[in-house]
Amino acid sequence: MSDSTVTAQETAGSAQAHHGEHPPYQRHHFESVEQQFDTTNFAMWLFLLTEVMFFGGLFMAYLLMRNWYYPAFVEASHQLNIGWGTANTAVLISSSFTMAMGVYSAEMRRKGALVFFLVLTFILGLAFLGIKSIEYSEKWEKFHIPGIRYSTSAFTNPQSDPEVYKEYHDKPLPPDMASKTELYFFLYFAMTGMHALHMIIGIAILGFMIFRAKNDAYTTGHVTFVENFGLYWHFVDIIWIFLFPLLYLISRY
Amino acid sequence: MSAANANQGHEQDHEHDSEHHIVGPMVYLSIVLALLFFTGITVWASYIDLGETRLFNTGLTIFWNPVVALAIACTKMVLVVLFFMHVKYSTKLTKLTVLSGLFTFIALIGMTLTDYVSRAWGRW
Amino acid sequence: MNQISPVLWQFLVKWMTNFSLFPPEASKIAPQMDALFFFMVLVSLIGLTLVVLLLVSFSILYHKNRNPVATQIEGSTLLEATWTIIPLGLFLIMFVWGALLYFRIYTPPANAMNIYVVGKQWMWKAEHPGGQHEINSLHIPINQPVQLTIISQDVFHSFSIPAFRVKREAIPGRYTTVWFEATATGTYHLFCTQYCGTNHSQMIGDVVVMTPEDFKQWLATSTSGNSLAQNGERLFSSLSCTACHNTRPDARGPNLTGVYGSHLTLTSGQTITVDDAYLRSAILNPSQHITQGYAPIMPTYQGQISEDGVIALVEYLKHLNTDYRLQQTTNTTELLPEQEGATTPAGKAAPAGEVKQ
Amino acid sequence: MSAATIVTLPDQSTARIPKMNFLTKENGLLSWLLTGDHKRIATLYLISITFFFFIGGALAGLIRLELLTPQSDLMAADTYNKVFTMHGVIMVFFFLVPSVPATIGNFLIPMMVGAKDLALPKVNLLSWYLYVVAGFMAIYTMASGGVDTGWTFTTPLSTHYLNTHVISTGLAIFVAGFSSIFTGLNFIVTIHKMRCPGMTWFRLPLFVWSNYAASILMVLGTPVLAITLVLIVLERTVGIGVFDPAKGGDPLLFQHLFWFYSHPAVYIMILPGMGVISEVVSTFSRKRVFGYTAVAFSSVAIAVFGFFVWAHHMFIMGISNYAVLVFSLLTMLVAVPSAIKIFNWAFTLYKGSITFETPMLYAFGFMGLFTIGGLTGVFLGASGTDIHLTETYFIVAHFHFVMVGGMLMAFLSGIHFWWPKWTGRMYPEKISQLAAVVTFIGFNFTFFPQFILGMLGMPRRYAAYPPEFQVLNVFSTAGASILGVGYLLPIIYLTWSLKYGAIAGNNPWQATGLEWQTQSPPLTENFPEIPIMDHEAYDYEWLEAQQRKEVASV
Repeated sequence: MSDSTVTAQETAGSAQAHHGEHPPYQRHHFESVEQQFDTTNFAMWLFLLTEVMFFGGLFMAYLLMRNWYYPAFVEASHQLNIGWGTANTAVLISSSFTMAMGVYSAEMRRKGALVFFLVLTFILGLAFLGIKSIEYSEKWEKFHIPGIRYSTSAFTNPQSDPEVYKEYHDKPLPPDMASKTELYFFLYFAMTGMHALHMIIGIAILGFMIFRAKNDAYTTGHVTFVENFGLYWHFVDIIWIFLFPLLYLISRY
Repeated sequence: MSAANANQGHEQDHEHDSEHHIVGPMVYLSIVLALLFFTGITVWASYIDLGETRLFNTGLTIFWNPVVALAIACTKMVLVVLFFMHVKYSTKLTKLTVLSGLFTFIALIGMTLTDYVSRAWGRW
Repeated sequence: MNQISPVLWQFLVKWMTNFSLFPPEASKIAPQMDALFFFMVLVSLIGLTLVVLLLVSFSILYHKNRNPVATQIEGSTLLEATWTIIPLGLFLIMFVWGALLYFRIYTPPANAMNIYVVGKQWMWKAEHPGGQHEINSLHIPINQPVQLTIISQDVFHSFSIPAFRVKREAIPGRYTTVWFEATATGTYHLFCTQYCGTNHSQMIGDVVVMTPEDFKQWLATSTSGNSLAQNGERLFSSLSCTACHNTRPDARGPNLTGVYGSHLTLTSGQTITVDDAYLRSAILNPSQHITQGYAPIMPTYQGQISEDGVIALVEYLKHLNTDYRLQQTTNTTELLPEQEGATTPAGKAAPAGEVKQ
Repeated sequence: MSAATIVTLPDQSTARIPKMNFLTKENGLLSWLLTGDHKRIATLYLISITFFFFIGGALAGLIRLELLTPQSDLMAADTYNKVFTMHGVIMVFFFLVPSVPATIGNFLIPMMVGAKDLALPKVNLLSWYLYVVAGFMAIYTMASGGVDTGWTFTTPLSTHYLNTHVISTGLAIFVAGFSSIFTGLNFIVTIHKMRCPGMTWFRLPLFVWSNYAASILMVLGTPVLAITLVLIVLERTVGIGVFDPAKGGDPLLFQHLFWFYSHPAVYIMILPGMGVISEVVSTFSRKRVFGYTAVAFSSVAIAVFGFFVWAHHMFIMGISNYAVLVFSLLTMLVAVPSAIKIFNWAFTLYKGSITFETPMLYAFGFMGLFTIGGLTGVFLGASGTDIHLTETYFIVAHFHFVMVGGMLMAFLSGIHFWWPKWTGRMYPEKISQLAAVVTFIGFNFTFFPQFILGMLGMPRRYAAYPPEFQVLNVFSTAGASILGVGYLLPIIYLTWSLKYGAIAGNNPWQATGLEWQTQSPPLTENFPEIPIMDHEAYDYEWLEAQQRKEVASV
């Protein structure tokens, strides 16, 4: 696609032109590959807009609850492991990088490189989910699964959780405030869970793409799919870029 | 006549077809390094107490740690959007799309806050 | 006739007897609200007739028979500007007028007598300061501003008196207020207008507007012995609030004498004025309302006191203007000079004297 | 009506429906269920939407019957609650939101912009399947005992105080939401990227403009509803809530998030209807729409302002009074573009050459009723009067004037207008005109008394009401039965016309839109070859020139 240089003139011109030798991947109702690429790309962007608004509601809820029950949210967030969080951020950012490289190699029509980078992205994505599951299981052990397996003891009596306590020296929360920590964890699971869901979907699609990339699906000039999936993947990355500070960092002080 | 119209019909959408810009690996590399760097910064910053500023007679208090953290997050987002997602090299339309997304998001948050923030002002 | 069609029969009878087209105006605000309403009706009618007139006259003038060939017109910026500006102007007038009305309806005067209303599935419970309870009815004196402090015990309800043109949502977990001044004696509808579950349409009652004498009499007859404040007082000691909230120098909680209406500085540093809403949430979520200089040791009473109980406590604290009762309840003999210099503003004391006859 | 008409049909003795068209292209059920053709998908949508419309209508009938008498005697209170809830849910999410866009819009937008198909045919099909799935879930809900939250799902009622099928309903709406997201997305992309050569933005028919505006609302608003419903479901299942005051959540947050979608939703419903009206009024007065740009931009203005007014549904719900001021003001602003449209349509008639075929009658009905609906909206937008009028039958009457009187009139107008293009056959004119008139009369009988009831203070969603409201309710119910007839007639004669209607030919209305310049029913590819737009929209001189040319060439 890189080498093709179709201008407005030709696109318009090709309207009258008979429907001749189209590349196999061009759908019948498009006038040109360019148009098809533009269109699907734009569609992807619009889809990402809906995703933004989808997470928007959650961010709104978090913003509100955090301001109402500040102490609870602070101490609850101390239960998160900044180490894991940072690691995950790094993993996800690098996966974004490998994905971008994947797009590049597709545009360069380098099949080997494409497959390599896709596989790398795939692995990094799995790594992210792995770390996340470690964190989740930690929450399970600590009785921090809202609604299902929850106790506020870690907040009414911080000493009961020594390794967190020696780091933060939290004061015990009065019971009514401690009960609000459940809201924090609800939002934590809602947001990260929703994000993880997007990751899982992404990884599934990645697997499919790797399979197809092996059969030269994307290295014959038709990068649209790779490019658009890239957009999706980067978007998921961006969501995490905000979740990380909001959930892990900002309440350290 | 038709030819002339044909142009004006499509030019606003197809302006960039002529050169579908390809971003090189070096750009990606530098961006990812910048992102990792910023991640480091934001974690580091979170370990420092940046204090807070109280706005008088409203219940509002600005804590600086969140402000800094979010500022960094926004910078990272901008980097990803501009380079990884090629917006820097895309059509006006794409840029507009991104902005409209932000706009609506801000509308949602901002307009909802007009209620919650101002509740503290009156007796209602 | 009756055999032919009961519905039709019923219909005719109703037509003859009670068929209303306009609700009674029984409050001070009602005429004001209706004034705006009729202004809007007028504007709407003018607008509508204008549109219809245009449509009809054009359809006649330029019917195909009369005008076989259309003349193409691009449009007219002038005309379009006109029908942009004029409606905008009218709408803005309505906005300002409406906003003024809104604030009048939701801003009670200082001398309003306060009645608490609790909404629960599916009944309205009114609590008079004198301790009179009533279910699905509300007795009020005429020509006397009445403020309702409304709260819901479960879901959203909405307290609506069409004859007074007032309505306020009863929200779970938060007080809302509305006020009115009845201007005509009689019995009026009381509706719950926010859908609240199965028997939503049964959540109705009567608002009875009485002359001051009748009202006094009604209060006297239907009193339950002791006033709301007294109930609150009993609750206050039975929940052993006095263990901390007393006048001893080593008291672990702030002395609540005359706390209502005073300005407190909280540990969070913000200054607030103590009102019903504050007292309520201070009882149920104490830790968010710790007065400066005190430890956050107060337990929450969330789920332990019914909304009625909270109301009684609030009412009690409202009228706690002297230490006397408090010392009685804490049964300390030695009277200490008052430290916390929280004095009650006169304005707030007024209703107390008024309702406690 | 008078004899004057613009309908010009081919000589019936020789005229034939073109052998090759999108209906005859392929046969067999699969060729429909796996089709990518926007016209076939539109047809599928039309069928399913009509189905749900009649379910919703039947429920409405039950409601009116119940309200015939003051006591709740026809059905128990909880049954009544389920009935009006399902009526609301089905009418809003399964009829009004997809009505014009997914059927008429789906059918026309590609043709109007001169494209072979929507940009993403598969996604288009997907959105229909999502709609069907959601529909089944809704029907399952009804079959298995229904839900009685009211279509607004007010928390904490819907989350903690009801044990009906809230979850399945919520998920149904969630899925339906994505169906409309994909439709909207598809439209936006198509309108941006698939326009034929020469089709500049200001040559687009206004129908496209208004659907474009509605699509923006679909894409940006619906996801917020989606996440809100997810939170509701989580609150019911996992049982902790950001919306539950007992746990420290805020029920008003739900209201904010819900209305952030559901207010723009009413513009999603009405805007495409306005588009239809623009087309119809222009065609039947043989005249370019008065102030094309104004009408076009007013659609976009409505879409943009539409996002900033939602809290006017919460004036008495204890939101901050400063917020009330802001939102009330913005509400007044959003009322203006609608006024602009009405007057522009009225002046489109000026110096026109007007005839009164059925679509035009419906369009007139729309303009009248929508004016009332819009103006009464101002009553509710002004905070002071809102206090008394909200949550009463006044608001019910208001949105039925906009939705039924406005949207449904527009929908029927559009269906009749494009029926010849869709099926290649004309509907029977006289009886359809009768239907239009019956609908109009029945509608006013049904809903006008409800304004008075509202002013009297009769609350909405009441199974039983004080006796003095009965007379007006009887009026309303009587009107509803007339209205029912008005809606049944089209079904009958339109079905009839499928076989016996007169052959329509390409352009029975002498309309200028690109869709009329191709055969009807159109080819699967819409046009034998991609057209080139070389004239303005609604350019009737151009049309006449064309026809003269054809006559000369013959």
